[in-house]
Amino acid sequence: MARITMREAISQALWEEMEADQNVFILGEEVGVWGGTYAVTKGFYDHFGPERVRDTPIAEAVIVGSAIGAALTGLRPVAELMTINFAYSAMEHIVNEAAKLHYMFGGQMVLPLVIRAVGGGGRQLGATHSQTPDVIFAHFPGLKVVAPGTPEDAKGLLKESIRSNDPVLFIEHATLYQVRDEVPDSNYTVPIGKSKIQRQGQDATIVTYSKMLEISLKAADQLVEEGIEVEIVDLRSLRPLDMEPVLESFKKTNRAVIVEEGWRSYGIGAEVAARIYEEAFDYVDAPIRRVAQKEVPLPYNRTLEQMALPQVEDVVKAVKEVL
Amino acid sequence: MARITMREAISQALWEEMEADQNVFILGEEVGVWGGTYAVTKGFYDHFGPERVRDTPIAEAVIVGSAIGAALTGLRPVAELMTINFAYSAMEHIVNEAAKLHYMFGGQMVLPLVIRAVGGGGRQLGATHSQTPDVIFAHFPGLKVVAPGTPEDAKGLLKESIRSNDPVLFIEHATLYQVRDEVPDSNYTVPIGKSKIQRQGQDATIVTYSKMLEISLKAADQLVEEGIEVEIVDLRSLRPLDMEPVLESFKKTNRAVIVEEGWRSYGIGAEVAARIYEEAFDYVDAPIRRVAQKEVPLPYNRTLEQMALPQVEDVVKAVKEVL
Amino acid sequence: MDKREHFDLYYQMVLIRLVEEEAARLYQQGKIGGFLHLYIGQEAVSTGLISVRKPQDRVITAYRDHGVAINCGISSKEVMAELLGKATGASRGKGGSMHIADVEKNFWGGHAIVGAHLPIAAGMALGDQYQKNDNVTICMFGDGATNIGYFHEALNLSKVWNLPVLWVCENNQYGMGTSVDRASAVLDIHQKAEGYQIPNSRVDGMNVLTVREAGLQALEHVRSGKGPYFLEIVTYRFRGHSMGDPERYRQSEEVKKWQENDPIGIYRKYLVEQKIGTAEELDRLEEKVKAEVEEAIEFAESSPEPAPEDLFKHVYYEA
Amino acid sequence: MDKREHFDLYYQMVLIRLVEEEAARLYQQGKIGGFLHLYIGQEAVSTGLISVRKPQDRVITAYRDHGVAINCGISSKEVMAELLGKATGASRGKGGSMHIADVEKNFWGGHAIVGAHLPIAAGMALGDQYQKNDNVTICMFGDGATNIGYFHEALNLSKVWNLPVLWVCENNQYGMGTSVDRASAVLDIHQKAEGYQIPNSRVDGMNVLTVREAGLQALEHVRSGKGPYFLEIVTYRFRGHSMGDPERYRQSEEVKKWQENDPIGIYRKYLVEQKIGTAEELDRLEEKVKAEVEEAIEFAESSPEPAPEDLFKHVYYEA
Ligand SMILES: Cc1ncc(C[n+]2csc(CCOP(=O)(O)OP(=O)(O)O)c2C)c(N)n1
Ligand SMILES: Cc1ncc(C[n+]2csc(CCOP(=O)(O)OP(=O)(O)O)c2C)c(N)n1
Ligand SMILES: [Mg+2]
Ligand SMILES: [Mg+2]
Repeated sequence: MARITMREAISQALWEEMEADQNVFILGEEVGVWGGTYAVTKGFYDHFGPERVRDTPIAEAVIVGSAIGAALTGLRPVAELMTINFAYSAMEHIVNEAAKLHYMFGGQMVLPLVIRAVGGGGRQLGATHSQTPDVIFAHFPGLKVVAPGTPEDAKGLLKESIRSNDPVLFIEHATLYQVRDEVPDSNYTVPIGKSKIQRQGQDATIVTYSKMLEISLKAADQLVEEGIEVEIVDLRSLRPLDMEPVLESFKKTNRAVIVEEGWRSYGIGAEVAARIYEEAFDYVDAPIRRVAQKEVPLPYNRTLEQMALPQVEDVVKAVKEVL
Repeated sequence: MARITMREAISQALWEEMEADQNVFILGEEVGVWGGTYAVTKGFYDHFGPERVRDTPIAEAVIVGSAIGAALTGLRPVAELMTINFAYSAMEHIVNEAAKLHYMFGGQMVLPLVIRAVGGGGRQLGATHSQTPDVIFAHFPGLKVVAPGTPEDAKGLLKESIRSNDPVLFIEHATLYQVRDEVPDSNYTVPIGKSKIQRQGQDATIVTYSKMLEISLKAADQLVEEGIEVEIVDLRSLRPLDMEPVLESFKKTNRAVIVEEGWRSYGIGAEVAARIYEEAFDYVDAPIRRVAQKEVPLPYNRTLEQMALPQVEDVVKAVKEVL
Repeated sequence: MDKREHFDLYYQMVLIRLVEEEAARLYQQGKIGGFLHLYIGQEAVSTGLISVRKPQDRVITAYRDHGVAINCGISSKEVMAELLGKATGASRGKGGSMHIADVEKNFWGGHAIVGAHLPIAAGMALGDQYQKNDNVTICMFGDGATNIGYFHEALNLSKVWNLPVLWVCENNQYGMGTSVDRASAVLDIHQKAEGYQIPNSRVDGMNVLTVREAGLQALEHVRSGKGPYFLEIVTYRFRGHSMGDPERYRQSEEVKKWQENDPIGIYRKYLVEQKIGTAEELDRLEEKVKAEVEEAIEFAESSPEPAPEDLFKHVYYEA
Repeated sequence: MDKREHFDLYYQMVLIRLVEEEAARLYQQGKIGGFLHLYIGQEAVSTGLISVRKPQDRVITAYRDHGVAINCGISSKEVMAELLGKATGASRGKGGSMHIADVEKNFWGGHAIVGAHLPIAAGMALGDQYQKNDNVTICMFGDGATNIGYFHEALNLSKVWNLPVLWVCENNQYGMGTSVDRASAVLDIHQKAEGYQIPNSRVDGMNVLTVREAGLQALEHVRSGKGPYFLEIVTYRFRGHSMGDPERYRQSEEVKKWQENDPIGIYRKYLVEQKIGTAEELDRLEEKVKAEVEEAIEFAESSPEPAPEDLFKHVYYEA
């Protein structure tokens, strides 16, 4: 077990898969000479060379589109979108091409493709650069959407994504890159579409993922001081969505709070809540609560931005409301 | 009261607003010489001329982007996207520009803008051309999303949308254009963000909108024969979402089925269900059911396509399940 | 070119024509659903072009794909069956007219979003370049597709990375009802390639041999490692954009004028005049094609529908 | 140009320089958050260009917008206050460095998505054309922005509709760490305009008077109804792309070489040599600017934060 950062974990996953498989290559803005704007691919250009670490023009549609084409020829491209906010500029190719080609042509076309994109707010980047629109991508069948919250999951899930024969949108969070935690030394992978209990408890269930896992764990620590033990389920994948661990936990606690960073309306929490009610109706002891972003474009001003984002206190408060 | 089709209702709304306000103009693919691929703007080009009925190149980003720019100069553009499937090609300008400019610049920029887009499946157009992705647009604060299900609402809501000073995504349904119904003769409008009871009943509440209103009304007629009277609430607007009539009806029936055409996961029904549980928890007598599209890209084959789309029988079955 | 080759080209053009005339009929009968975009009038373009591609060269086009599919070697049976949405169709009945493909034949579809397949084509060319073979990707698209952003991003990248891709614009002079001059800043579409310093040329698309010759040279250029090439092929769509097009945007005189330039007629005249074949031989060939098309319809109509469980197949990859 | 005008240009360039040097300092102190893209080295571009626009001409640019904002007449106070996220900022503290605007001054921002503001600029030009006035929309963007689809769609439409828009590419030779030759099919960016048959030219962006002259002619062309014009202005960014740029992609020699070409230094030399002003006068001017910038910081720091309830204001229009 080594203690490494999320950034190192993702970097290692890419490095190891590129070492293991010549067909794996990276393309995106500033992934090469610059070393990745978040330094995730630092050193890759010198080691793997310009053929396998490809700096692209600023043209998201052709970054994803050409990755799709390369995947169709049997390669395993990892396309990096500098941030998920720029995924709108590649929307057609993510949700209408990558997500549909395999199905639409009767299974003839296979797309072993990964699209990495970093998202999240909290860095005063303003409305266009601070989004967590994960849910809109998770809405599309044919696409797999993964969003890890720990270094261990990030490394294992990215390796699994690269080896998968389906298009995977791999969502990272800019304020998690520094997070440090233990990661197995073995050449492990983590299956896509499996939620995970990240903390044991019996009083209430918190369902969350990505950055909000960190917030939820902090909330859990505060709640302990008041004798409240929450169980935390990390979705890790948004599509396929694995409700099993969520339902199991809920049947034990009978209370749930869903914590997501994105906007509340039509968000991740709505689906998870609806599913719990559908599949564990008789176990519901209190209305399920959702903690999410206020419904405004994120402002630049730090105080306002923090007001809009879910805080530890919001989670603590919501948990107490369901008890 | 005249009986007109949905197509005529939308066409009349555009015509009347263009007659009333010189600043209103239309731009889009084939809106002019062709008369609109769904014949909605037939006759407009000859009457209003090429300045106000503008055929554009096939370039969705600049169709919406230039509409935004024109709106900033004080005009009231109505941009037509030939179908909502092409909205992905204008995604950046719809959700990142139109939805955010007013907020991001502190209220300085005003965007009286309407984006018309027709969606829906059921016509064997295949996976890329048959979508109902309404929910992904409704997720964005700053945007208004309207999707009428009757000629009366279509006409009144489109006029309201054109007069509104906010960007409005106005979603039509290709298989509703032929629907004929009564429309007031007066120069009326229908407020955005107000749901409406389209059918009275006391046994269960169906929450739906657009094409699925038609399906739900048919289901209601079948259910009557079994002595079941459902109340049908038509959302009409997805953002802002008006839950009042839904909650009122639900507090009376204590049972609900949500019917939408789009994919089930992370769909409209999830949010509506979550809200009902949050705001009327003590009134819930049975798990709320969702009727939605199977989670597959829509296939071309007619039988398979119909299997994937919500049918009257599915609604009937769901209603019986909640009783 | 020997007689056999000439006859093969003629055969393909006639086959495309008859398959589509029958498809139009079946559409009227409601046996074909969705959108149906006929290639009638443009047969010389893909027939001439595809006739000079090597089997390992990839082909990708837009939704007006029946002709290209047939030229790539997909049988009239599989095309017909796909149009009828049958399990025996090229795309197993899931794609329909706009989404025909057969990757075994190196035909990569059939794409219905205007211009969106150009970035994908650039990526396939990248894949071949990465794998250091000398395959060429042939990407066909319409004049209207040259105004969308995808076109720009794909052409720019192809030049920056020197990708082995042949860009082929089928300029049939309209994007639906919008003539080139009302949608494009330049009338000679190939002028756009100048913005990327991609070598380019413009040829007549009604003469299959002219297209074939141009295709040969263009493919040679790309295969030799010189990077992308842009070919504008001027043609005309005899029928509406798709079924049920009011055609308010053009005069019937204009259509008639072009129909006198029927690519099949031109070629037939040439073959007879050059004594490559007699009228009788060609008539016999046409009879054979008629029979083949009847068989194809027979096959398609008697083929099974996809199984209900197919609805959930192919959403994700299954080993 | 008389002395007053010359001094005004010099004043603006020095003001931009000092405002940004101070901004960099405040960023290091954590008083400015988010991204901060400095214009240092490029001051002559917008100063020369904007100096010849009429008040009714609209200006829109990308996120590297402090200089343009100041040239458009936004006070150093409002710029500083916006950088500090204060309620007195140009965008009320909601936009930050990348989203500064003042529509009263006809400066339409400050846009952070590369290339996305070009279609919006085309639309503003359409609005003016529709309203039959002779306003021009000046749209500025970087070299890197010319590779994205939005650029293509906007330029094409501007030509097809003959829109009164001046396209200005600030070619500072890098898009973040990617040099033009690694991202663009053509090295002379203005060559791209040929793909749309939009008249174009390329000028030196380190000499404010050269830019001013080119801007004058270009604006005249557009205002006279001849349609869009494309101006490539060659310049260089002295600082990193934004704060914290490792700058692995260029040699410090290259940067030094260009810094010897400092647009402010060049202009100062010219003013003195031409005896338009003495070194002492210019020094005094610079002192005045220093004082102004100190005041601006003073103002920004003592300004109030936006009120909590502002969080929910401006999501939708309120009469
Ligand atoms: C992005 C997008 N916008 C609009 C459409 C609707 N549409 C389908 S075909 C077509 C015209 C295309 O014209 P062209 O590229 O010249 O091809 P042609 O039909 O002439 O072969 C349009 C506008 C689409 N399929 N995709
Ligand atoms: C669509 C999009 N992709 C990527 C980015 C990230 N990004 C911000 S600035 C920039 C470089 C732009 O270069 P250029 O257009 O030359 O402008 P410059 O920074 O040189 O002034 C990039 C890639 C973005 N903001 N938008
Ligand atoms: Mg065409
Ligand atoms: Mg640059």
